[in-house]
Amino acid sequence: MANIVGAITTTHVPSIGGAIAKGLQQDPYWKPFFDGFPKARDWVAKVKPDVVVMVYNDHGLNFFLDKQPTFAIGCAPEYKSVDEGWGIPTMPAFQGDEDLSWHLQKSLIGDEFDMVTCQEMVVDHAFTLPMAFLWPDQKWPVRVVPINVNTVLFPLPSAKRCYKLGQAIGRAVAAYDKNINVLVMGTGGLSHQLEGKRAGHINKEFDLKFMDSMVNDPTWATQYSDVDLVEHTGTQGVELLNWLVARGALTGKVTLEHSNFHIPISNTAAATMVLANN
Amino acid sequence: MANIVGAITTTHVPSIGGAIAKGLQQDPYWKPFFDGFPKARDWVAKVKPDVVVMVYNDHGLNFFLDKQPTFAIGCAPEYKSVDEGWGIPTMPAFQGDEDLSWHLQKSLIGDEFDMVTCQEMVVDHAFTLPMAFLWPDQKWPVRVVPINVNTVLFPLPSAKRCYKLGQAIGRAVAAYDKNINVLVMGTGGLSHQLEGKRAGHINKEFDLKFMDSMVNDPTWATQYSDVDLVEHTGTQGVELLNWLVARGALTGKVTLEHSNFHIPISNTAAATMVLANN
Amino acid sequence: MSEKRVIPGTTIFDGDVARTGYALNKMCYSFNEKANREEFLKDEDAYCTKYGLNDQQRAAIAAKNVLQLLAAGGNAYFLAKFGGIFGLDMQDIGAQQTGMTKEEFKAKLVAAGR
Amino acid sequence: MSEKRVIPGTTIFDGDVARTGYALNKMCYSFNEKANREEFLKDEDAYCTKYGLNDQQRAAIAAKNVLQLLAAGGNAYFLAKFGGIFGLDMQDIGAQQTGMTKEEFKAKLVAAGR
Ligand SMILES: [Fe+3]
Ligand SMILES: [Fe+3]
Repeated sequence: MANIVGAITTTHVPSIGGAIAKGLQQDPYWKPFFDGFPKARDWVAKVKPDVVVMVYNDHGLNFFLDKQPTFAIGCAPEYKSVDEGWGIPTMPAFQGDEDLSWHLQKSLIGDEFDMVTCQEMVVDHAFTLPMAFLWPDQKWPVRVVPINVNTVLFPLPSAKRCYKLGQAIGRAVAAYDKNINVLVMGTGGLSHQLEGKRAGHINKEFDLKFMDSMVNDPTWATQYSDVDLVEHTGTQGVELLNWLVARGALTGKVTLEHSNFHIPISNTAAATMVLANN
Repeated sequence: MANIVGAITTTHVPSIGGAIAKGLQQDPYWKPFFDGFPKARDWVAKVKPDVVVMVYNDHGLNFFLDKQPTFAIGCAPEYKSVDEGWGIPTMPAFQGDEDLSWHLQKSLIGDEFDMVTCQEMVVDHAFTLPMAFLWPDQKWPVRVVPINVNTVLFPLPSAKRCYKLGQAIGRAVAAYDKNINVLVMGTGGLSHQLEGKRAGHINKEFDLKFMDSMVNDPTWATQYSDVDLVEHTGTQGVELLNWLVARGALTGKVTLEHSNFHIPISNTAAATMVLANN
Repeated sequence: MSEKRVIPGTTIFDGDVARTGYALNKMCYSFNEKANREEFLKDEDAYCTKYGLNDQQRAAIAAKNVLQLLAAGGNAYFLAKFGGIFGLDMQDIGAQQTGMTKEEFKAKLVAAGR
Repeated sequence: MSEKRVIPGTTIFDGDVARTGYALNKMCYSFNEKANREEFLKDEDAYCTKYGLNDQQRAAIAAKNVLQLLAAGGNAYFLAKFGGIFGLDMQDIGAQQTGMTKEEFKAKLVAAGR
């Protein structure tokens, strides 16, 4: 049976891609953020995932408002990193785990999650950067399954619904009949707001409370509506929904292996958490 | 408050489009099918719908397997009828009811239906033909809201899930604060199978039982899985899921105003029902 | 995973089939547009190459054989657009698949209504 | 319908906004492709016409003014692709919207971490 080794959740600010490309990891501005990853990499080396289930939000690359999904799952043989408008360097393509994708697709739709099934899909920084954090040489040693959550068009799937999607993913992986290790990732957030007169809104207190809840009280954030989350965490802070899906997928006893929190990277409260699932 | 006047459910076989274009409504082959509509038109003239909520399945025109939705809702100002590969004549465009579309989008996602929101959308015979049955002059006197149900890629949304989607649509329309009359339509089916060595499969007994259940026992079909429905009704017979959504949306006392059943039109058991909601 | 249910003479278009048939279905999807249908008719082989069809899919397209197209992962809703190029109606296609003449196939449908 | 909740300085990109902004967001979505960015730069006006932008949207694009673009129905995720054409980073955009200098805006972000 498949085994969920744990979850890694992390910020995915696009400018990090530029910093990686320019080799600025030791630059004083970037160092506090990149310092969060060596410990995460050590843990990943120890738990040896075969597959990453990547929960993220597309930023208008693969999806547009002509067909804006609430939840989508990739069921493709590979996922290409392509130009998303700003000339961030692209990365090598990611190999899909088609068997696990279709298993999840079947299980989630059977569980009354109305997934969009994507047999072809390109991925943006929200997918590629977290992969590059863990594997800086960009030689991906894992297969991937993308799970996409709408954070573009309101209403968003509620925090409660996202947590339940995570639980359904956890059940489905647990029922998968191959003996593989699965790492769940959730990307985006934490608090930030790019647009409007409130641009630059950051909420350290909320972020720290949320990070604590990820370990000790995982349904805490499900009390908030999508607009509540905007109020507290900013218009893009809502990307924490991806973290909630990832957390919901952890089926066992959850322990904090590592965390990092730093304000600001770009306009964002940048955070990383490594949660083991036993 | 908005009022659901009732539901009309009907077959949508593409060749009917050819028959309409050639004026074959009185031809002996087609007459038994087209004879089902005058009574439906009389009833529609009486109940005066302002909007049609059209529950149907796209046949690979607006959606492809790169992004195959389970459930999608149109939120566009208009919906064009375009070439879907066979040169069936196209029809005049349909005016969307954007206010009602966005009200439903908000309400359904809030109700944990993971809708795909479509701000741009073209419609195929499953949408256009039923409109032309009711309004043969193709001067549409109503606005429309398209609701799309996946019948292409398995697993399909279950019959149970489809019925629940219908109930959620019914609740949302009932809560809409404009004083309009809404007609729900469900298209497709009944039993037929286009492909494989079992092509031509028709199941009169099941169809008649299903039609009876639409009046008297609307959750009867929710006992069946998607593959059960294929076994009983054929690979395209599963389009009856659209009928179930439409039926689920009826909130009051349901009475049968009219029905018609005829085998075969093309490879299909062709049926029409008019259900009043009081 | 549990054994799949078998319905004789019937393909369930699930993930396993969709995986093998993607290129074929994508090509058929392109036939929604007249310009693409014409491009296909001008040079079937080049068009199949453009969409990356495998040998089994190319052979099935060349043979215009529906059972072969299904075996190669084709989905009925998309294949219908391929059939439309040649003006095949659903009784032509039904007859081809069941090994009947068109008249026999039509008679079978009429009989189902009795 | 019930009154909408207001969060000062913040737009919720819901149906009402998405409706007004569709053409603008569709144009910005096209900027994922380099060829489209170049076509836009060669003739901004013709490109706006191609995507059917209304006068308010054209004016906001011409002014490269983010608050105006938001008022015209733009969504931040798509507008970011427009901003990228001109090499604006998120602190440039934040400063423009809040009426601060870029240095002041950055200082505000740093202060939020204390
Ligand atoms: Fe983001
Ligand atoms: Fe159909």
